[in-house]
Amino acid sequence: MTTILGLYNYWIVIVLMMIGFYIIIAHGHLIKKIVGLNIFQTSVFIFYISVGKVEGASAPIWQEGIILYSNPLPHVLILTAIVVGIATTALGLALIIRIKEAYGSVDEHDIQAMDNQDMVNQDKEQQQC
Amino acid sequence: MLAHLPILQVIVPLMAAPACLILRKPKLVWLFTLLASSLAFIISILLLQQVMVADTISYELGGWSPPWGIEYRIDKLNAFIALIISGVSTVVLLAAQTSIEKEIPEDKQTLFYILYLLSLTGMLGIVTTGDAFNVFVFLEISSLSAYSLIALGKDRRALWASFQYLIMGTIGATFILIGIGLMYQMTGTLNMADLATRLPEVAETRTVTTAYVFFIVGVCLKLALFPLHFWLPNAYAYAPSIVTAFFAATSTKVAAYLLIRFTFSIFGISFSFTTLPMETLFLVLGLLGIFIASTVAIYQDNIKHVFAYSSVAQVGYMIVGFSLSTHAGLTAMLLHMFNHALMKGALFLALAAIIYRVGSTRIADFQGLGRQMPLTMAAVVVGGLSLIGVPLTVGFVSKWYLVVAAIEKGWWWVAGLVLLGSLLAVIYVWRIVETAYFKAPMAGRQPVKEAPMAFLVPVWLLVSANVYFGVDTRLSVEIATAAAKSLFGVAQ
Amino acid sequence: MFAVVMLAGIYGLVSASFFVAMDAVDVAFTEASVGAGISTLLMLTTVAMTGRTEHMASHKPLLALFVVTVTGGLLIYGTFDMPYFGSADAPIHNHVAPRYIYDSMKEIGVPNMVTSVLASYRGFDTFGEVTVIFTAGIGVLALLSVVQRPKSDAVIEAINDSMHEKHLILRVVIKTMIPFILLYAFYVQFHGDYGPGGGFQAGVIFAAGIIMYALLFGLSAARQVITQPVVQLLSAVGVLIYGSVGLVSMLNGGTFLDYSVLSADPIAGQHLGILLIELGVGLTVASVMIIIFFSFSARSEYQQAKKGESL
Amino acid sequence: MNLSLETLLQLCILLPVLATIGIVAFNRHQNLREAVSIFTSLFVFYAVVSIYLGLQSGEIISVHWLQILPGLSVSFAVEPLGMIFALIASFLWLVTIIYSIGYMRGHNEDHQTRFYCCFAIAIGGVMGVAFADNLLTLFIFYEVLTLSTYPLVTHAGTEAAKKGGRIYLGILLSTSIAFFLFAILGTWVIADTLDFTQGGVFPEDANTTLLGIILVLFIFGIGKAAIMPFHRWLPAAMVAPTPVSALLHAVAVVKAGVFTVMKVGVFIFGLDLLVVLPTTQFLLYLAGASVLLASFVAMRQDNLKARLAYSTVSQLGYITIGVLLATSSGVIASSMNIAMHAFGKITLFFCAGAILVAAHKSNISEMRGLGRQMPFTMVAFFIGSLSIIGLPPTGGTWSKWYLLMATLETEQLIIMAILMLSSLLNIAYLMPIPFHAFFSNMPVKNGYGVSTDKVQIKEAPIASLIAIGIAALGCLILFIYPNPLYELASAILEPKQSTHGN
Repeated sequence: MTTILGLYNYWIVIVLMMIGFYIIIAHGHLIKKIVGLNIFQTSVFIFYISVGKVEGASAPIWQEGIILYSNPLPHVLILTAIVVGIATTALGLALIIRIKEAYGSVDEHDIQAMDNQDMVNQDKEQQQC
Repeated sequence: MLAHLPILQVIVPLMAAPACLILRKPKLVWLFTLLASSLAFIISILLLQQVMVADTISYELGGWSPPWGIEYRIDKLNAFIALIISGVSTVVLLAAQTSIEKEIPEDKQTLFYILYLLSLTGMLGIVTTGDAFNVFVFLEISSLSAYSLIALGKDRRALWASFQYLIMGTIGATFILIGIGLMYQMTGTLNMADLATRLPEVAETRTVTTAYVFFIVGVCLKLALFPLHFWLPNAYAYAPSIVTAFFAATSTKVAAYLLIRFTFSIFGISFSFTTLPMETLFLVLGLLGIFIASTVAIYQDNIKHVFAYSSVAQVGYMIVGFSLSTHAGLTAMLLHMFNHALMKGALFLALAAIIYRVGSTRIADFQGLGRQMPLTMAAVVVGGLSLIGVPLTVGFVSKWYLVVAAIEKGWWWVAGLVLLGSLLAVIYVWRIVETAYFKAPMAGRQPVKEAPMAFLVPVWLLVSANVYFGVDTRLSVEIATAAAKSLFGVAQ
Repeated sequence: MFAVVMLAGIYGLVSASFFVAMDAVDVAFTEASVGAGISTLLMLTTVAMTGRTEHMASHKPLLALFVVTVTGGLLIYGTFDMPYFGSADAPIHNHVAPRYIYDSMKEIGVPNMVTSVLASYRGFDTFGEVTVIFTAGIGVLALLSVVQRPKSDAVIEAINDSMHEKHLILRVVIKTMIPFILLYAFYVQFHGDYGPGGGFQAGVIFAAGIIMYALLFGLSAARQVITQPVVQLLSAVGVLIYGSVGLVSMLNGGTFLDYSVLSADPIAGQHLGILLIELGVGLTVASVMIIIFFSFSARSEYQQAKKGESL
Repeated sequence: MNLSLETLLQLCILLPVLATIGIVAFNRHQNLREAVSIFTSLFVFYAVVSIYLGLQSGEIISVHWLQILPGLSVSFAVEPLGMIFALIASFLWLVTIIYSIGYMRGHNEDHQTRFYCCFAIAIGGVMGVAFADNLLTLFIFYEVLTLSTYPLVTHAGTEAAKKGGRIYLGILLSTSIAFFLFAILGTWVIADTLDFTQGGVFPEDANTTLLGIILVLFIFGIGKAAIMPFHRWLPAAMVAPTPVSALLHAVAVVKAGVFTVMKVGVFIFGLDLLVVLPTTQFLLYLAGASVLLASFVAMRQDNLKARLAYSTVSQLGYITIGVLLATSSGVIASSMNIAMHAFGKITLFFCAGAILVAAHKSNISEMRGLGRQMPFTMVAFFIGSLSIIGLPPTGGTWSKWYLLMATLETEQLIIMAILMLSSLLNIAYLMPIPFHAFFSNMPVKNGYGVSTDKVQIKEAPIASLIAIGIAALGCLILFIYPNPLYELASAILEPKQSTHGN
């Protein structure tokens, strides 16, 4: 029982993570992949933060009379991590836009198919010359 | 200033990157980039000299003593890797301008050099830092720039390759992040040295095991260890040829470095190899990688694919050396990291030259190049021989050490398999040689000239390095042995 | 597709509140502005440019499910030896953190511990973070930058106008709001030492202001306010400021990013240093955000223009 | 000139390689280019001879180059066995050069410059192998030889040549990396030295089964020794121009192979150890089988060069057997056979080439009555055959004789029977050729018969003829005056002849 009380929070986070992870792998739509990536990362952030939480403590901003603060370090790390996350997202989306322009689709399978087509075409050219 | 070398190693390219944006003119930017990279190279040489006498250098960033502040910690191992990275990057850059002019539109060349510098920064940062979370940050710098660099390739498939890499890379990074988080949770520190001292106390806990597994899986994604390699071939094949040359020689090394660092000096060999079945796991994966990847390489039409798959195979060799978990094995692995950088650098740079002239990467288009681009093809041949592991090339040296290490451990069959694996290399290398030398150029193609000096100089620099370090192995072997020794010093 | 993105945005908001509940005000602030704000905006733009439809065929759940369960299982397994949630005697609260909590006040003199850790103790991470953002900006530029925008394209004008006529009221409201937004941004920027906030959040908010403007008055109008080259330059300058603070402290005989040597009195030095680097962060973040948004919408205009030509 | 023997030793290896520069430089002017080749070969021969004299006067010559791996360096030393090989190689190279000048011009092949370059490098490799003082050095030059002869094999550049080259390189490189290198590494780990030492390097307590396996790896790994089933490269290499075939089959490659086998047998394992190893017997039979089978195959070849190739395979079998018998007379026999077979076979190949150039014939069935047209060549061919078969008055007699003695000593009666039988087979597949050439009529060509009485003499170019003459003469001389060779051969096992300079 205590275990459950002690760890339920982590378990929730893990479930969230896995949802994100699942979306990344399972979905063919590129934007959805990025969304999944976001969820995945955000849940990791939550995990970090919850690690830093101290029962009954207050936000790590110094004030007279408060002695118990939550651990500021995870917050710092996650600030950095969030930035990294948005950076990745932006880049990913930019790529998606270009892919759409180049392939006319944003679906994994279509694109894969077209790639293989490209291969075939190349061989054709080769035979021609 | 000598005291600040560790940080300068990273800061020089980092600061150079935004400066490029101010310079604007591509040609100028190129010179500037070259300057920065060669500076980094010189610094890494100096650092290596320092650590060969003094064991480790520690540099406290912001004047905060570790574990509170971030520490830069240079020992023989990462000085060695940093040397490889900055060295290759500098040599590759020599050819960059010529090749980029042709492959990337005018308005994006400046951006290209900035990204190049940033990825260099990232790699150097990963290697030199002594702080676990800092690794993650710089990992992201290098990866983000890598994705963009790859996406700059001409072929539209570059975009798709880059996206796949982005997904895989980010998953890997997040896994690493989870791993670090768990470590941090159990020890309350992020400083590597501190982790190394505090982890053993909690080594039995399931959490630490999980942490290790996640971290390693993440790293292996970056390392493109079979079977997590499938993002690599396309990424290499469709990136601008300069980028391919740079990454093929360096990026896997960085991941390999992380693997070594965390396994040997942080978790400690006893934990990694006795508590967990890493030995067998890595051995099997490594061998599978060697054979499957090499076999696939034989059937590729795109020569960049051929060498990309061979890179995956070469990672296999490194991992086999790693899995031996002996001093000899580690030495072999480090040596091979160095040597492989030389081989692949030379090969891909030569390819870049050929692409510059012929504009194609299909083996079929290599017909008759033996006569039309003698020097370049000669370079390819030497590189290929090195890949096969013919005496008097670096490839031979690393094979020698790897096999001896395996035999010393009593794994005769592994030794045999490793040698057999190198036979596959004979096949895919010779396919190329035959096409280049024994087939008349295709009727369609007008004859091409020998590659310009901008290519020949760096290519032959690397090729001669291949031969030199294959004949006079004192330097490389000494460093590798010392690094391996120091690691085992830490581990025990 | 639209729904998905929206949900993602909401998820961002929820997790932000999560963070507040866990005393991570700064993080919450950031997550709210990024997870809910910027990334949602970007996603919407992308959706708009790539089309909302998707065919459901492309699922391969079984393998995925397997992988996910294995990973999740491993993580769950890992949790069993974890210190319980919120327990004060967990190692992380007792090894490194105490110094941040109890000594930062006299070592750095900044009430907001997050700021002091972020900017000073682990200042180099933040430098890295800025570099990451910068990288992203450059990357997006490299991917999306259009050679030269089709000049005074009737099509684009039409689009813009139509957009403008529609929400006249909105425009007025926003126009009056924007100055305040920018002001608030500055407040956050410099108040970061005391309350939650700092360069990053400020940068985002500032960017948000500009972006709003661009949304309603059309890209070209926004471009007249801040031209592309300037923004790019600023993004670089931000990083350079940060770096040079480090270098200066190096020249003053400290190590890289050791602010205490920046002035005679260490505390003052710390203040100065933090102020400067926060400025750098703010600059880079704001300008990169703007760059990213501009590149995105410029691309979409470019596409529409192409369409217009093809019609 | 008075150069120290050490210098000469190094020159033997370096000069041919350096000569390539000259050869390339004179790309345009044929005569100068050939002059370079000839001069080099002359000098190398001179050097080898003076080293030989030095050795006779009991001097110990050894050179130590750079250290490649800790405890392992590229170094050279002179010992009798290597001496024999070096003498033959350098002498026959000279002859081959002379011959090939005639041949290449008479056949006006293209890329002659490349041809002579690779030729020179190959000889450099051979010298390196001959004087190598440890297995690593030997291995390195072994590979140099492989790679430098590859362009020679594929010289024609045709599809067939490419295919031949593929097999050639494929087998030689694969076996050498997969087995030979593996065996070397095994030796290194067990004995932790690779220096050639009189009486072997392995410690007493070494596990014999393991060593047995290593021996097998060595024998298979040294693909150049063409023990079945790794002999296919040899016939495949027949696509090469005849001088190359001569070089490959008489002088450079195959001899390097058997030479390596001998070195390994005598100086790595040591005869005493060889006897006790479990796998030796098996290998003996394998070699025997290879002798017989190759002979049988040879009989069925109509293409002259192919037939000679298979005969070589069987002859190499003899040499391997000689080592594996692990008696002094066995070793003597092998080392002498290296020389004898070299002269015999090179004569035959020269003849084959001459026939090709002069009469444009490569199939035996077409050579009936050719003796009238090319009497000189055919006589030489006859002598060569005798030497291969091992009949007086040719050198081949001696080696065969000692080999049989060895089989008797060790009571390897089966092997002995095999040797007898194969000698008969040799007669069966070699003798008919000169016989038909002299005693039967020209084949009837398209309708009308060619009058057999007055066929005008039409021999190969003079340069080639000289070469043929020298080679054939060699066979005879070695019969009358084999002592120096014999002394060297018997010196191999004398312990006082340390193979180490230090």
